[in-house]
Amino acid sequence: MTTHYLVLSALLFAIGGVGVLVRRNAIVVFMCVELMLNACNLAFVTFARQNGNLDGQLIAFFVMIVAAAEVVIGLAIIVTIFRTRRSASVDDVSLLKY
Amino acid sequence: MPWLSTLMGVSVLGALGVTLVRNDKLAKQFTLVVSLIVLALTVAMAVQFSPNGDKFQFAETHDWIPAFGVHYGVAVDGIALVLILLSVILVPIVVLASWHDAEAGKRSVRTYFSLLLVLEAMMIGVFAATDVFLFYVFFEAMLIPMYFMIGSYGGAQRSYAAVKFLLYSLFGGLLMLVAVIALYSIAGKGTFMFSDLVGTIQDVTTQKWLFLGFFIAFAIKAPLWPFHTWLPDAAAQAPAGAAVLLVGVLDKVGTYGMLRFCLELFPDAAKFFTPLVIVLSVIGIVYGAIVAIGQTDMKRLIAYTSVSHFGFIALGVFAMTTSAGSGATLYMVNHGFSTGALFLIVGFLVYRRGSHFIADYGGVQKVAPILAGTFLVAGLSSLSLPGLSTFVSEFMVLTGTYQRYVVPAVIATVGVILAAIYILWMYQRTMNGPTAESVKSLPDLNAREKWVVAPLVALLLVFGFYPKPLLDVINPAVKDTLSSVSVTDPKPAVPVAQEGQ
Amino acid sequence: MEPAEIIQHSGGAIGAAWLMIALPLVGAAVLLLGGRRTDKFGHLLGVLMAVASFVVAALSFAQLLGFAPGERRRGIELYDFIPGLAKVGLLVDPLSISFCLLITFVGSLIHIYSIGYMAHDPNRRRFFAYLNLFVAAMLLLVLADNYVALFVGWEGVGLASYLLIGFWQHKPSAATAAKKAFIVNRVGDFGLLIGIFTIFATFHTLAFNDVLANADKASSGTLTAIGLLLLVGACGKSAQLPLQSWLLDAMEGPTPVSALIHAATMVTAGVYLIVRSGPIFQGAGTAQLVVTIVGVATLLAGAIIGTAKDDIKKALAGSTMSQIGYMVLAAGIGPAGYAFAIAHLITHGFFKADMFLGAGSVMHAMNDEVDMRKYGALRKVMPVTFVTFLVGYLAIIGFPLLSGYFTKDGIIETVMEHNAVLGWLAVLGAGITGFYMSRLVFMTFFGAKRWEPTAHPHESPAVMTWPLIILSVGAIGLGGFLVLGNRFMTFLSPAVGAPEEMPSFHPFSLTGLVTLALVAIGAALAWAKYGRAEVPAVAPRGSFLTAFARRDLYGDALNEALFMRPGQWLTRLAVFFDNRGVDGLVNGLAAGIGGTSGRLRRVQTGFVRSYALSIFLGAAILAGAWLVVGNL
Amino acid sequence: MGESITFWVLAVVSVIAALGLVFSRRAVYSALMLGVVMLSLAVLYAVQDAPFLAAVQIIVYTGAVMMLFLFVLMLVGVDSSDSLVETIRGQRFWAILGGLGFAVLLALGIGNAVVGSPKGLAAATRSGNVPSLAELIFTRHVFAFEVTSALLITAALGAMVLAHRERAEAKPTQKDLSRQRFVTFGRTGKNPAPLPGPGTYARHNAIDMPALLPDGSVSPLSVNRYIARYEESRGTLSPEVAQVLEQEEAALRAAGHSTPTVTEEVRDGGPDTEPMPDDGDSVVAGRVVRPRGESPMESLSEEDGK
Repeated sequence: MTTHYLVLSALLFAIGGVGVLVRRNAIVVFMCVELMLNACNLAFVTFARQNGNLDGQLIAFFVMIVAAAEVVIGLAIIVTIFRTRRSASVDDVSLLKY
Repeated sequence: MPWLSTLMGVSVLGALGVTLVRNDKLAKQFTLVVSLIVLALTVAMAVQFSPNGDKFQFAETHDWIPAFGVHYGVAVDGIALVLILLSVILVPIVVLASWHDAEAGKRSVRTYFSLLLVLEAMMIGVFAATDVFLFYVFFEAMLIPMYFMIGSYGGAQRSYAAVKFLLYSLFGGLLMLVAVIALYSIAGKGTFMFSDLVGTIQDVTTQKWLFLGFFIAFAIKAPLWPFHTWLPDAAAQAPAGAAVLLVGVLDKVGTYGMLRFCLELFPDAAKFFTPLVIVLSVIGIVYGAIVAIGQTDMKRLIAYTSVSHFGFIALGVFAMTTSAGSGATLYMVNHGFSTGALFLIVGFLVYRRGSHFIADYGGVQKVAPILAGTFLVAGLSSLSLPGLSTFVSEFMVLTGTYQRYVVPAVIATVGVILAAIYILWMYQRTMNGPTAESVKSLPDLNAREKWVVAPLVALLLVFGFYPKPLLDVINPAVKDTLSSVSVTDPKPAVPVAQEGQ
Repeated sequence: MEPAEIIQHSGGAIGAAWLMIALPLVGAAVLLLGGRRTDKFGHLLGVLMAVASFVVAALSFAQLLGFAPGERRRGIELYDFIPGLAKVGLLVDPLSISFCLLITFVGSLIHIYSIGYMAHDPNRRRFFAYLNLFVAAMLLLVLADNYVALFVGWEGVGLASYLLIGFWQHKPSAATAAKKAFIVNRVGDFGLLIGIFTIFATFHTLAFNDVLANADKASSGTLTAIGLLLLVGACGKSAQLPLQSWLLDAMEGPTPVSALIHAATMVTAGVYLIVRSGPIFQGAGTAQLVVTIVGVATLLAGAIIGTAKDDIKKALAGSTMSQIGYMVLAAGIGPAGYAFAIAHLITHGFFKADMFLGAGSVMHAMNDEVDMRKYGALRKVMPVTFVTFLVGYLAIIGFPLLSGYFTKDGIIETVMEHNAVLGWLAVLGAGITGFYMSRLVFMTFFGAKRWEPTAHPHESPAVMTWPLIILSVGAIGLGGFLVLGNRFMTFLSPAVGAPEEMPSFHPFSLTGLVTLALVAIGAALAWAKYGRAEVPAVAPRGSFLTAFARRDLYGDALNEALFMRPGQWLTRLAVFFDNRGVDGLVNGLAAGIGGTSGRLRRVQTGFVRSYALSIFLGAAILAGAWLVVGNL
Repeated sequence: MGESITFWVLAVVSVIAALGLVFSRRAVYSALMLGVVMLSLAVLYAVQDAPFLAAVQIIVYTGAVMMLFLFVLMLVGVDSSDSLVETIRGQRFWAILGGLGFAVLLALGIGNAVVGSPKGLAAATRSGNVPSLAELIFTRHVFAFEVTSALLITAALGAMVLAHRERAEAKPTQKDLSRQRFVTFGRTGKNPAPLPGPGTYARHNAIDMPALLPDGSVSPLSVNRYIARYEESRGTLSPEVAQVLEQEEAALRAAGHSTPTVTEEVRDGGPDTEPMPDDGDSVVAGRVVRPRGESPMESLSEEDGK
């Protein structure tokens, strides 16, 4: 059973990763990142049960906190960018290049 | 009294002080006074040096980074002492000579003189360092003031020259850093102190690799053929004063390093690589001279003559005979004075006429006889005319080399002929012949400029006839170095009973 | 007879021998550093120093004569020059004191003469400074007791020669000639230096005393090498083949310079070196043979060049080459020839200086005209110059009882005993000497006036004629004084050794008579062509041989083709190689790196998604690698 | 058995929702899909003996974070839908390839990593899930926990700083604006009063409806020039309005102005006309009636003041 959870986690993680790569809307990209984080959390929780150790749950808990903080800052940045550029596309913010 | 730290301290404090002075003229005078104080202190120190005493004197050792056994360790032996003397003598002269050099620069005049004093501290430090790591730090840190002096106050192509100089030196320096760290960890002594590291590396293969790490850095610095192409650019673009310190002192760190580190730390590798180094040196001597003949730009010409001269020095270091080693050390000092004089006088010429090119001059002797006369003396010292100090050193190097390596010595002696050609031909084209229209109103040397040239010419003459004071200091140190490499001079075919030699 | 031991000496005039060098050196220093302030008395100070130096030399000579012949080699320690390599000391012995007397005496006279000759030159002070510098360096050369100090003097005279040849440096020809002289001399120095290195490597000392006393212990191969190398040095300094080319150009310098440096003293330094290093050459037969061959070749070459030159100074320069050839030839024979070589050197110093100064006097009178085709019939307007010149002329062609007769014929006789072929060639040289010197005299002082319209010749002032007169007295009597009764050979023997059997003087030997006859024929030919017949004002084209002689036997052309042109190509090639090859490699590397990073830079598109993709793929690859490695 | 059923159902749901998140064109749909995934995962947590996490997942993630997402979406424009055309060459191909590869690799790796049946958390959570977690958090990981609090405060501050917009000058009071309007009136004769609305006699209050003066005629002030132009080109311009505009034009011509009418000027789009307002400004710009000699900025500031 554990393996199933883990495979599900891997699948969700990969889908999230693909989403980050193919979507241009910064907010959607962010959601995909969250999806990846959630996938990781699932793995942690699963491992916690597998190993009979609460540390996995604990780290999932911390991941959530960090994710929340990240979302707050990330979305604030998106809003700021949107305000000046009228766009939330990550491809538009490409001045920092060669 | 911590002499060496005092010397560096005074220079650094002086450099800070200069930046605080708000008036350019005052800044120049202040710099001159500081450099003269350093000179006086150094002379006071040199007087107390006992040539036949301990190898390293005026030693100071303090922990710097105890975790890695890095010390702030400074001390001088005879070789380092004369090179420090050379540095501190040249600095006030350069200050006086650069009175107006920095005015057209990108940065302020104060900065230039401040950099000069910083550089002086670094030069003292690099020769005095007895900790290999400290030596490396000074070795690299010296680049910084010089980089700015070339890059901010140089000629038209200063950026190119400065970057080239920096990249070359950094490349060598990084190789050396690798070797320094490897030396530290392979020796396993937990210290970077030079005296503790001597003789710790016994494995010949390891020695060879570490030797190469050090040697390439020094060969670039010196510069030895074929690592020399940065020098003509840097020297030609640098302001005259900076060029003097660059060629006169900074490059000596390379040859000094070969003598001090390459030979003593890796004696077996040094012996293994001797044929290679000698071949490079001899190529450098002849090649540098031939290329110098073909130059159209005076500063580049002098730079190439230096390539030739550095060949002589490296030859002397690796010939590993007493007279060649002492000669090479003496050569380092004399070359500083000789090339310094040449660069400064060419600087005066360029300042007057605004051109480096030989073709823009002609017949200057008629309008500016003193300038021409000092130029000739400096030139003659570059071609090692007996009676000028460079002859003594060149003679010693060649005599010493000939004892062990006949053919290289003979080829190197060809440099003597070539030197006459490049110097006299340049002199003829610039100073002799009918006076060119553009130089008809060239003023002769003024009082300040005479004060710049006079000490150099005097030193060249005095040490040309009486080099004993320098050699008495140098000889024991060189003998000591060679004994740690465990080589002895070849025996003569016909031993002559000698008194007192 | 072996050379005597050197005795360390102090006190007396000999103890103060260093003053000989120091005095003119101080003179030069004062005049050069004093600048224009010393213009007023510069020439007087110069003369004073030269004369003072002569006085010291004369007193030393007197003191030396006071010692027994075996004790006449006195060494004076001065100081430790290069610790471990050389101490500087002076060696006052019959050989060096002879040179000192010649240098200071002739030098003083030429100093005096120059007061008049250079009277109108704005840089006369500098001229005297250089002359003083020369005297000092030359004295150091001959007084040095080791090879390093000798080399210092050797280069010092080279420097003085460079400065004086190029004295009128606004003239490109003078500047070029000066440079050429220095560089050709440097080629000689190259040999001398390597010779010195070899001496040091062999003996570990450079003092004459130690080296020469132990020379017989070294292998003959080493000695031959040293000898040949020293000969190269001597060839450079003494303008012997194949390093002769600079001497003719050196005539660009003021005439007193030509007289002092390029006739009387400096150019004979090579002879001094060979004689001084006698024990080395005596241990190396091959080297001696080469020395004699070089001597003979040069004496003929110089004579041939002398026959074709219309420039009076160049003709005299050819003659100088030729006469030094005689000296080198004699010096190559060994102890039997040394005395004659040095005696001829001294007498030649007198009569050649006499003639050069005479030529200078003529030029001075003819608005610095040097072309003899524009002279003629000067004997009436310049009687003193004419008479003194005539004396010099007779002396050089070996007119009986004059100096050259004794010294040159002495050389020829000695050579004849040693090697007949060389001897007959030397006789032939004497015949040619008779021709070209007569030609010179006839063209200058006899025949019709061929003066430029602007020329108003007049006798030179007393300050110029008195030195001529004194020199001509030497040219008359010195040879006989030195040679008769082997006086000079005996005097010199403690220094250089002497043959077992002293030569005896035969006034009417076969060789002597043949020589005289040949000289007479030469003179007669010259009279026929240049005395009696009209001399064309423009030089006729002449035969191939004339052209050959006029072009200095194609020596310059040879140097140009063999060294200068290839050298220029080599230089250009080297510069090109340095810019494109060495530097090009470095710059190419830099450009390559720059280009690559320029390409690689394009990867930085600025699209965050591209970066994320690379991170993602990287992570995938890492995961894959971990999996693979973990399963291994 | 119960767990299996739950897992399979939720696994299928969450994967489909995740795919929907990635591939839906509208961001709002994506957000909702994400919510679905999160809720599914919360249940899975609960199934796996992590009730506390399940609760936190729902409260923090689905409750707070998702709401934040939705708020921002509203700010940014909820109805905009993204183009799914890829602009970076190769990006999509490599992304999908990488994703598949990653999934396979992870699945393989983790599948290999896990051996044996789960130990279960019974031993670890003897005093209950939440107290056990609390014990861990406040003993062993207390430092990390405290640092997290600092992180959260920093994040909150950061968000405020980032989202805050600084005013360059003091906000004009009503008094300032009023004074400004009358200054303008004194200088240019521009009506200081608000533009007339559709008026008492209007049949409806659409934007293209001009105000009627008491006599029933059209007030030229209230005619929206842009709309008039549009309607003129469509031929739907009401005759009353056309008449008013003609009268105005004639009056101007009589006053000696040779320049073309406002309508023409707008149509010509000459260099001195104001730029065409973009869609975002249309509400404001539609009201702009631009009398001669008045800059668009002034009219905008007037709009602000209303």
